[in-house]
Amino acid sequence: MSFLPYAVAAWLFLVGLYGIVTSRNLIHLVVCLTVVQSSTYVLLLAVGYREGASAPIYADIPTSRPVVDPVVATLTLTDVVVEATVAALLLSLAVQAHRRFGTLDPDELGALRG
Amino acid sequence: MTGIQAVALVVVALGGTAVVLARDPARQALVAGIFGFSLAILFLTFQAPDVALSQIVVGAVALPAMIIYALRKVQRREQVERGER
Amino acid sequence: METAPLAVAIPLLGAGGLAAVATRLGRAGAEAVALAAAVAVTALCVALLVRTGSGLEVYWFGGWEPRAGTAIGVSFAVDAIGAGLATLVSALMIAALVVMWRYRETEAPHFQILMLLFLAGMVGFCLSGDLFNLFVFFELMSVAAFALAGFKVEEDEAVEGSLNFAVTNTIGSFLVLTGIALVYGRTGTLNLAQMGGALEAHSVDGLVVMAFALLAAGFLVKAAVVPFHFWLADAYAVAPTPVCLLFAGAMSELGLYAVARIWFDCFAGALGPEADSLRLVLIVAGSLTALLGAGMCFAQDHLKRLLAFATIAYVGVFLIGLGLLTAEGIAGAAIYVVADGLGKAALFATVAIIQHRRRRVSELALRGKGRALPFTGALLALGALSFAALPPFGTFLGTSMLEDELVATGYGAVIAVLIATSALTAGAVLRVIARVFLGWGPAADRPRATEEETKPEEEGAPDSTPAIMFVPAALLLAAALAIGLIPGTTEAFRTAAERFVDGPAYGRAVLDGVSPTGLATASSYSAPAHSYLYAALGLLGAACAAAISLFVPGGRWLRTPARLLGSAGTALRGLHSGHVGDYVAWLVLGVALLGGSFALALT
Amino acid sequence: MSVFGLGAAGTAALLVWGLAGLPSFGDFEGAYGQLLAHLTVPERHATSAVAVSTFDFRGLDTLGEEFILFTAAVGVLVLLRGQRADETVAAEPMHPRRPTADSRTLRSIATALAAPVLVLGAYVVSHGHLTPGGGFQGGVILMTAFLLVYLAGSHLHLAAIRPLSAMEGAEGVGAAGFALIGVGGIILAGAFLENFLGFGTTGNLVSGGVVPLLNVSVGIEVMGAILVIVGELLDQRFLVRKGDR
Repeated sequence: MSFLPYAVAAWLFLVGLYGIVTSRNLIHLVVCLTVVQSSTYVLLLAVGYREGASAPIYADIPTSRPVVDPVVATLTLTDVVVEATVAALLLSLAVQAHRRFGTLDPDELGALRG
Repeated sequence: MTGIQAVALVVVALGGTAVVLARDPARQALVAGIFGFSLAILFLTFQAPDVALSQIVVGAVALPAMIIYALRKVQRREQVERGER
Repeated sequence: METAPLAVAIPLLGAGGLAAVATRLGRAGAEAVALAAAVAVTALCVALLVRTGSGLEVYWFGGWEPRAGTAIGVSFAVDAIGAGLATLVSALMIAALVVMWRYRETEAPHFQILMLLFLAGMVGFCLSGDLFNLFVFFELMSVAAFALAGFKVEEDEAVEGSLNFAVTNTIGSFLVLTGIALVYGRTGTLNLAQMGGALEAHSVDGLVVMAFALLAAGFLVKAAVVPFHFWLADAYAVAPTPVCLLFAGAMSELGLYAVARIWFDCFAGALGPEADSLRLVLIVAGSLTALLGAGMCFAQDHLKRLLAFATIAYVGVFLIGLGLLTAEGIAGAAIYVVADGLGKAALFATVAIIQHRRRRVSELALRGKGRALPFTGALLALGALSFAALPPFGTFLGTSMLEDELVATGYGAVIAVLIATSALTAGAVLRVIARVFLGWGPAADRPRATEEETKPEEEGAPDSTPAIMFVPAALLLAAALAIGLIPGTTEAFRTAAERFVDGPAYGRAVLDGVSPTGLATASSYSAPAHSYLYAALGLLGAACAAAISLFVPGGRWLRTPARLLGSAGTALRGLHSGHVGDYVAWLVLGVALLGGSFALALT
Repeated sequence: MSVFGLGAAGTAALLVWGLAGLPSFGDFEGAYGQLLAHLTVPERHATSAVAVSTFDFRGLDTLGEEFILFTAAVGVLVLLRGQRADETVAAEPMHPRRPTADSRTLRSIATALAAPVLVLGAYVVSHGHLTPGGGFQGGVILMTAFLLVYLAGSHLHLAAIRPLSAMEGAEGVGAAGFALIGVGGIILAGAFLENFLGFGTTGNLVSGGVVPLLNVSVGIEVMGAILVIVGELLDQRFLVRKGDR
C-alpha cells in the first residue's frame, strides 16, 4: 500500500504516452501530454511527503511541528507553470496545423517525409 | 497512508485514464478539468496547499479554457470553410 | 565576480525590456539591443573562461553559502568546459544575429526576444551546478527553441516540424524530471556536488541506475541520439536558417554535455566500477547514431535536412568520445564539438546565402545554378573539408585524439565509424558543390514533390551577396581553422577535460570552498602519422561517394546491391514519417532499450 | 503500435525497478527540505516555507520559470500571428453582439464579480510569503478578473485600453522586474537575488525581505502573459494591437 502513489505516477506516465501514440487529434494529444506531466507532480509530491506532518506554512503551527518537504512543493510549482506554457504553445501549433492542413489528425499531416 | 489519500490516488489514476480515453476533445476538456481538480484534492491531502492552488487555477480552469478556445477557433474555421463551399 | 549571473541576467533583462517597449523601438532598435546583449554575454563568457582556466568558480545565488556541507541555495559551478560551451553558444548567437540582420523571414521584436531567451537558457544550462536548475534552463531553452522552430508559421513544414520537436522534447524533459524525483528521493539534495557524495554513500540499486538512465535518456532526446533522433531533421529543416546556426552548432551538443556532467559529478562515484560496460553501451549507441545520421545525410536532397542529419551523425561521434568516459575522450570530443560546431554553423550560414540568392534549398533544383557564386562555393568546400576532418581544421585534432583514445581503450575498430562518418558527410557536401556550383551530374528528371523550394524564384532573387551574410560565414570557418592552428589549444582542452572528469575535486570545491589543487598543464598533443592517413582515407572516401552518386546511377554490376541498399534506405526513410505518434513510440522504445542496457551494464 | 507496446512494457518494468528504491511513502527524511523549513522563520521572518524556498533559497529557478512563461506568451503571439488576418474574415459572419436582457444581467453580474476577484487576486499575491498562494496563483486570479469583464461582453472598455500591447508590456515589465530585483541584490547586498530589504516582523504583511516584491512582479508577469495567451486563443478582434488591421 505504501507504494501506491509511485504506482499511480508510473501508471499516469504510461497511460499518457499511450494516449499520445494512438491519438488521432492534435488537441487530444496535447491533453494526453499534460497527463504524462501530471505523473511528475504526483511523484515529486509523494517523494516529499512525511507521515503525520503538516504543510510547511508556519502561520498557524508552531515551528517545532514536523512539516512535509517544502522543496518538492517548490519544484512542482515550477512544473505546473511549465505545463501551462507548453500546453499553450502546443495548442497554438495545433490551431495552426489545422489552418495549414485542414485537419487535426496527425496521420494526415504530411509535409515532412524522409 | 490515510484512507482519503488512497481514495484520491485511485480517483486520479482513473481520471488520467479517462482523460486519455476521451477521444472527443470537447468532452475531453471537461474530463481534463475534473482530473485537474482531483489532482488538486490529492495535493491537499499531500499537505501541499500551494501546489493545490496552482493546480486548480491551471489544471481545472486555465487549461480546459485554453482547450475550449482552441477548439472553438478550429471549429469556427471549419464552419466558415463549409459556408464558402 | 558577478560575471556568471550577469551572463544570464543580461539577455533576460534585454528580452523583458524589449517586450516592455516593443512598439516604440522598431526593428533596428530591437536588433541593436539583441546584438549588444549577445556581445556582452560573449565578453562575460570569455572572461569566465579565462578566469576558470584549470580551476572552478562557484557562485551561490542569494548569497546562500552551504552550511556544514549542505547546499541551501542554487549554485553556478563553472569550469572551463562549461564556460567554453557558453562562449561557443554566445559567439554563434552573435553570428546568427548578424546573418539575420537582413533576413526577411523574421519579425521584430519577437524574434529578437526569443533569441535572447534562447541564449539565456543555453548559457544558464552550461553554468548551472544544480540539477533542478539545470532542468529549468533546459526548459527555457527548449520552449524558446520550439517557438523559433515554428517561426515561419506560414509554411506547412514549419508547423509540423515544430510540433514534432515540441512533443518529443517535452516528453524528454518529463524523463529528466522523473529522474530528478528519483535522485531527490534517495539523496535529499539537488546540488550536483552533494548528490555525488550522497549517491556514493548508498549501495547501488535499481533506483540509482534508473535515475541515471532517465536523466540520460531525457538529455539524449535533446541531443537526438538514435532512436530519439526523429524530431531533429524535421525541426532543423524548417527553422529560419539563422536559428539553425545555433541549433546545429550548439544546442544538440548541450544534451551530451549534461550527460557528461551528471556522470562525472554525480554518478561516477557510485557507478564507476561498472564504467567498462557502460562504455560499451554508449559507444554502440554513438556508432549507430553516427552511421545512421551519416547515411541519411548522404541521402538528402534538401540542403538544410542534409546538414540536420550531419548534425545527428556528429552527435553520434561526440557520444563515442563521451562514452570513452576518460579525460582524453572528453578533450577530444570537446575540441571536436567546438571545431565542428563552428564548421556546421558556417555551412548553415552559407546555405542562408544560397537561399538569399537563389530562393531555394533543394540540391537537384539548384543544379548548375551556383556557377555565378564562386565564393559561396568556396565556403561550402571549406565546410566539406572541415567535415572530412582534414588538417589543419580543428576537427582533425578532435578525430585524431578520439582515435588514439579508442585504440588505448581497446575499441580501435570504432575508428572505421569515425572515418565513414567523415567520408559520408563530407561526400554529401562535395556532391552538392559539384552539382550546384559546377553543374555536374545528370539533370533531375523529376524533382521530388515533397522537397519543394522554400519560395518561388520569381520573387526576384537579389544579384549580390551582402557582406553581412558572407563575412560571418567566412569568420566562422576561419575560427574552425584557428582551433587547429593556434598553438596551445590542445593543452588547454586537455587541462579542462582533466578538471571536468574529476568529480571529487568538483565536490570539494563546491561544498567546502576548497579551490581545486592546481593541475599541471597537460602536455600538448600532436597527431600521429596514421591520423593523417585516416584523414586522407576519409577525404578519398568522400570524393568517391560523391562521384559515385553523381555519375554511376546504376551500372549493370551495381544494380542488385543498389536495389537492396535502396529498399533498405526506403524503409529507413519511411520510418522518418513525420508522424508524431510514431516518433513518441520510438522514443519510448529507446527509453526501454537504454534503461535495459544500463541495467545490464551497471549492476 | 508494436514498437510502443514493447517499449512501454520495458519502460514500465524499469520504472517499477527504479521506483522500488524510493523510501516508503511517508518516510522521507529529506535533510535539505527540513533545513530550508527550519531557516524560514528565524532567518526570513516569513511563515510560508514554500514561498521562501521558491523566491529566496531557490529564487533562480523561479526567475527561470517566469521567463519560461514569458517565452511561451511571446511564442504564442508569434505562432498565431498569421491568424489575425483570417479571423477578421472568420469572425465577420458572426453576428455582432446585441445586448439582450439576459446578457445585460450577465454583464452586470460579471462586472460586479470582477471587482471582488480583483481584490482576491491582489490578496493572494500580497500574502504569498505568509499563506499558501503567491504571485503565480494570484496572477492567474487577476487575469480571471479581466477575463470576466470581457466574457460579460462589455469588451468596449478593454478595447479602449489596447489590452494586448498593454499586457505584453505588463509581462515584460513583470519579468524584467524580477531580474532587476536580482540585480539589485548584487548592488545592495552582494549576490544576485540576495535579499536587500529588512525582514520585518514574522506574520506581518511587510516581512520576508524581497519575497513580497518578487511575488508582485511575478503576479504582474503572470497576469500579462496568460492574458496574452488566452487573448490570442480567444480569436476576438477586440484584442487588436496598434498597427494591426
